[in-house]
Amino acid sequence: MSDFNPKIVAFVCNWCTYAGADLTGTSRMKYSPQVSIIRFPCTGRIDFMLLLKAFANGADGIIVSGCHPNDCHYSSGNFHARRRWIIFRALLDFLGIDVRRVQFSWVSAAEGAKWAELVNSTADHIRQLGPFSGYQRLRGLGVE
Amino acid sequence: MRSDNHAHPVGRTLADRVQEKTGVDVARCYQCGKCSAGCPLAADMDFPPSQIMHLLQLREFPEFAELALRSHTIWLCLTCEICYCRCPMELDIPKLMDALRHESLAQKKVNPKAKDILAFHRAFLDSVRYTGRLFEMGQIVDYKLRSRHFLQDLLQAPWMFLVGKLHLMPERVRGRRLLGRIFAKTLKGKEKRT
Amino acid sequence: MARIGVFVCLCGENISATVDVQKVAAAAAKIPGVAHSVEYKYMCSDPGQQMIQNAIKEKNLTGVVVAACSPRMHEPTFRRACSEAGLNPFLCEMANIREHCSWVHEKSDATTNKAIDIVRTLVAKVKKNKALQPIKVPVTKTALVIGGGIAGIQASLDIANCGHKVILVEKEPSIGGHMSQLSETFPTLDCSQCILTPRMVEVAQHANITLYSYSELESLDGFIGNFKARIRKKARSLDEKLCTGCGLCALKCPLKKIPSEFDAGLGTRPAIYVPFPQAVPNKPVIDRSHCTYYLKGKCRLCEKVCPTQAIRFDQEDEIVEAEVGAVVLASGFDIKHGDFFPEYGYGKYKDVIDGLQFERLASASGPTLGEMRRPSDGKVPETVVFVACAGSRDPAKGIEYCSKICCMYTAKHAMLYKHKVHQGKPYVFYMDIRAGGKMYEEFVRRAMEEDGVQYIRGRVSRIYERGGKLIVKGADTLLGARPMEIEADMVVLATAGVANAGAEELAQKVHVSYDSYYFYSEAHPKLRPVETNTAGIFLAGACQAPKDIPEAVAQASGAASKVAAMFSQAELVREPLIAVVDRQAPPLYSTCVGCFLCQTSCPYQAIEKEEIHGRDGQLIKTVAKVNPGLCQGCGTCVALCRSKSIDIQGFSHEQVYDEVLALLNRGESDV
Amino acid sequence: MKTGFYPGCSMKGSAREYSESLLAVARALGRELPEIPDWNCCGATAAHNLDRNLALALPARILAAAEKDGMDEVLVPCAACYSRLSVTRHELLEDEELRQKISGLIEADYRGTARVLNIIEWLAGVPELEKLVKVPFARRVACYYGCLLVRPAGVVKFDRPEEPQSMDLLMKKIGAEPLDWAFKTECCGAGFSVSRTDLVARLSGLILDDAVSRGAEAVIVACPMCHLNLDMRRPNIEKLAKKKFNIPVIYLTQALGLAIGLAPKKLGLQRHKVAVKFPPPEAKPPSADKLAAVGEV
Repeated sequence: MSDFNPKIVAFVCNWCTYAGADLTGTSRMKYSPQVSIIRFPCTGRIDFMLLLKAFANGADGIIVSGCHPNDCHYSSGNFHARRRWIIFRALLDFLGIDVRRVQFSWVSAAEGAKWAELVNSTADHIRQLGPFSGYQRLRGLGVE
Repeated sequence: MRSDNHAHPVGRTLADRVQEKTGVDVARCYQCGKCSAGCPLAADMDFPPSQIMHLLQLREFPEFAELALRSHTIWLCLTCEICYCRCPMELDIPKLMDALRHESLAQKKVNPKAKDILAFHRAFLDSVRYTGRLFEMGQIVDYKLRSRHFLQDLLQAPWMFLVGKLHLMPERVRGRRLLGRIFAKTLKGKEKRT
Repeated sequence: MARIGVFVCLCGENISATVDVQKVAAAAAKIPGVAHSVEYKYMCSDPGQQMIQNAIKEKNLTGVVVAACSPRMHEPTFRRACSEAGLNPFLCEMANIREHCSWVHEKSDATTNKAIDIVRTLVAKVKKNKALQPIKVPVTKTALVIGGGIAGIQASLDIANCGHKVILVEKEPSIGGHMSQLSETFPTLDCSQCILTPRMVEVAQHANITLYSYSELESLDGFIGNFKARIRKKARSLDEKLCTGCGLCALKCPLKKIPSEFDAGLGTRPAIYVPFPQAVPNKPVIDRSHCTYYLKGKCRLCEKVCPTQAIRFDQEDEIVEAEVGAVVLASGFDIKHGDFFPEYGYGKYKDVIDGLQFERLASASGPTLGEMRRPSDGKVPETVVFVACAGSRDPAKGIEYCSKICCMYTAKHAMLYKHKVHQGKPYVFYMDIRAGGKMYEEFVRRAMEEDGVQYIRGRVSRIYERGGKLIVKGADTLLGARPMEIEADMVVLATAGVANAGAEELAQKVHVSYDSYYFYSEAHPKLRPVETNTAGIFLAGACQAPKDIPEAVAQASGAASKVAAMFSQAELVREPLIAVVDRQAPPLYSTCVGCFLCQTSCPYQAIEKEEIHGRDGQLIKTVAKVNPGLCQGCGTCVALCRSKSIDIQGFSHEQVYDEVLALLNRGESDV
Repeated sequence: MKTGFYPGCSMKGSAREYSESLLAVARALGRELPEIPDWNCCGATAAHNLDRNLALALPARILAAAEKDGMDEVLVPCAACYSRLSVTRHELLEDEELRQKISGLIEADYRGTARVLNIIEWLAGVPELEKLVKVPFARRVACYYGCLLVRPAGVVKFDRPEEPQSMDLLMKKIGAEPLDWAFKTECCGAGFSVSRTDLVARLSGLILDDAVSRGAEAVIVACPMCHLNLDMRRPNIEKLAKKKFNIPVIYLTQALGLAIGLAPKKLGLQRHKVAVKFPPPEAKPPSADKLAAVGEV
């Protein structure tokens, strides 16, 4: 395989996945360094246009992760995110972006190992898909 | 390619080799002994299953792994699967035993006490190799030649013949040539006729 | 023009072992807007904080990024330091280069580059941070304690003794929990009831404690200091004020053979019953799933015999509403039941029992009045096998963890048995003996040395019945894993400690996180063991993980002191990370178009309608307005707003957009 | 749905009566059981003891032949063969690389489309079996599953590995009274029948002892290897145990055949080492409530 190092942005909620990723660290589990985290209060806060913004700026893959269904710190934010994601997939598809570049997942504050696994599998996956080359085109569409 | 460069170096110890073949990680065993407690033949083994696991766990001591390869246990294992069924860590010990047998055979370290068991297996496969199916009459004769237990079960054969259970002629499979090729590509080299 | 200070922490070697911190500091210095960039061994130490404070003053910084550990760890520390130096605390951000970088990657350029990326991202964010003022909220100085076992009892008493009101909710008819079922307790062998009952009575009589037994939490809304609880008081079918607890009803109830929950199924009880003689409150309940009247419409015998006419067949569940400032979860644990051990015949053979059943057999108030008699035929068992780790440390049975209490209670069981049946032969199958605790190891030694309990190191493979005996097939792994068989009269399985059946539902009602076994998660495994991640909700006892009594009590007191500390303040300070609706000068007033989609999405009903009137009093437009007291800052409305008129402080559009841009566009600081 | 039949070597020889009784029952039920064309030996214990690829290739060739013949499922009455075929299908479906490798060895593309059925699964698929019963098999029976019908659970995915019930349910349907006994799934010594007869005699003796001591009138088996050990090795067992066990060991297809009124001779009962003799049965049909209870299951 090539030595392509994908750029992956993780949009995570503060209460579950951010804390879960902290636990990965506290447990000293290793994972791929190609992923960087941006913290949100809740996945419900995530404006999915941000994902397009990330793609337009050269992200090769994106992880969106929050609390498991029913475990949202704010009751229902993760359900809003899930609903939004279902609709957003269609838009991605329409824009010609492979939906497999976005990994939507739930990682709880107790699932440090799952976070490492999620990052590694996403990194492997994006490596297989190769670099995302459509971002100039996205910029042409006005996403900046 | 996995993204982490943290994999253990593979292929050094017997435990590593066996894990590669079977996926069984002996480090998971915490020596509870439930396998040995349930094994129907543990009392007859030189190392009950939990001890075989421990011999492999001591990776830095190849002399212990050697004991496992030369053990009577690996040939006594009946593959009854009760250990795997009850293992709290879900370790597939029967599969591991298979891998140890293969390695023991390849390294010519078969325990002398396992002579008869091995002779039976070889006689069995000989029959399958030449006819495609088990020819019980032929196998028994072959086994007696290999094990030199000429008198054993001498009275069973006539009875079996009488009740119609023993055929004097083998059934032969049409695809024998293919079977010959399969045997040639698998057992061949490991199994020269003794 | 922004003047940002970047402070890179080595965290001893925790960060510097895998991240080239000099390089990070140097790269940060090149980021536009960064006026100051240094690295230091321990940023959180006094000199480290001093360093930041000096830089704020000397370099006139407008923002601070501390590249160190997780903000969940030290954000309050550094924000306080900034605040003391005169910088608004919300202009300080943390770049997490430890948990999310140095600890999870190998030493390499890629790791250092990632650390730089993280710093650049947070610098971009902090440039758009605004000075914010904390929100002050009042505190309702009443605590809600859920669960009336020993942990809940202790927490309630401690909080009540500080002078605060407590509402204690217990789902069973009596408080007392599992501890009330125990015969004796390790490592002292004192009688469980004897030490527990006085506490139970104290709860009942305490002026500051309101006890709702046979009740469950229906819902919890609100936030720290200001929760609203709805409690369902299940119908006891009884007027508690009239009932004197004389017990005549239970005596006369024609049904006698219902398995008693309190006796772990070994004893029986009537349909109207008090679970045990020392129950608090000492008032019966009618079990409607068994009562003949509820099933067939006839009987009402209890009603006829009741001297105070207290029976109320038509009573309905009642919902009580309460305002509370803090919640202590003490909902306890259970032991694993059911058909999960077919190889041991658990649930099939009457004489294969679990630990709680053994407690009832050994208890003076139990079904055998403390005489050691086996359930099948009442015979005194002459050989008893105790099996430790029955289901614990057993991923195949779904439980990976050690249940922690079994080693000790198994030793106790074997001793109690030996004390009652002197000629008896107790065997314990164990794998490891985990007796860490004051006088614990000594206790186990006593079982072996003084009471002659035979310890065999190995796990039992199979138990089956033959001719009235239980054949236990084990192996002694210290003797060449030699198989052995014991003909036992009774077997006691130390089945795994598990979360209560309702644990998940309760967690979802109060919004606390839990692990894959439904044990509640503490905010930090070491430093915040009694808090949850939800402010104002605390943990006590075995709902967090299996615990023995001293630990549960200690944690309960810990939780109580957290509550008391909270209640000692007149008002609470909350972070102002809440949503705000955009306001503009006339004639626009606001970009909000008044669609109120936000209102439907808000889980806290925090969004109100505000009418904007002209000078003449004429309605110009109706726009959304966020109630800062109710908003919790989830930001769901922000993502939903079509005109981008709502934004959330601390995670604003500008902030997160700039973060994404900075993360993905390595500038001159790139290495 | 085409169901193929893999007899395996024993059923052509030492376990001939298993085959006879199965085919007689199948005929009576109106079910066709075409043999897999030109089937070979599954390799039994010997192959997996000596070589992994051989142990996978032999069953794979059988299953590939069944697939080629358009069979959707394959009935494998011998529990030992059932295990080998199930393990092979499981491993090759789990591991694509291995599947390709073994396909290369057998010079055919094995896809894994044909499901492997054991005798109990096949019989459980017969609707209203209890209605076909003419002479209820009113005996106290010990259903002996042995090792390989139920283990490893993750591979065979059938019944449960401890205290299985499926054969007991079948026996109830034909009017028998299955006993709760302790040796349902203990090993009989399996393939050591010839090479370590001493061990077989001991292990099989324990099984018979438990069945007899609980008052069983017959041991019901579904595996030629178990039958061989419990029946033909009876002299060795009795010599070691120093006592007589007169209990007959019969295949479940034989019990079923008797219940639906087939002649003992057609079921091969005369071929057993231990005579299949019972005290005269009470000639009454199963009571209505018994049937109702069975119907629920």
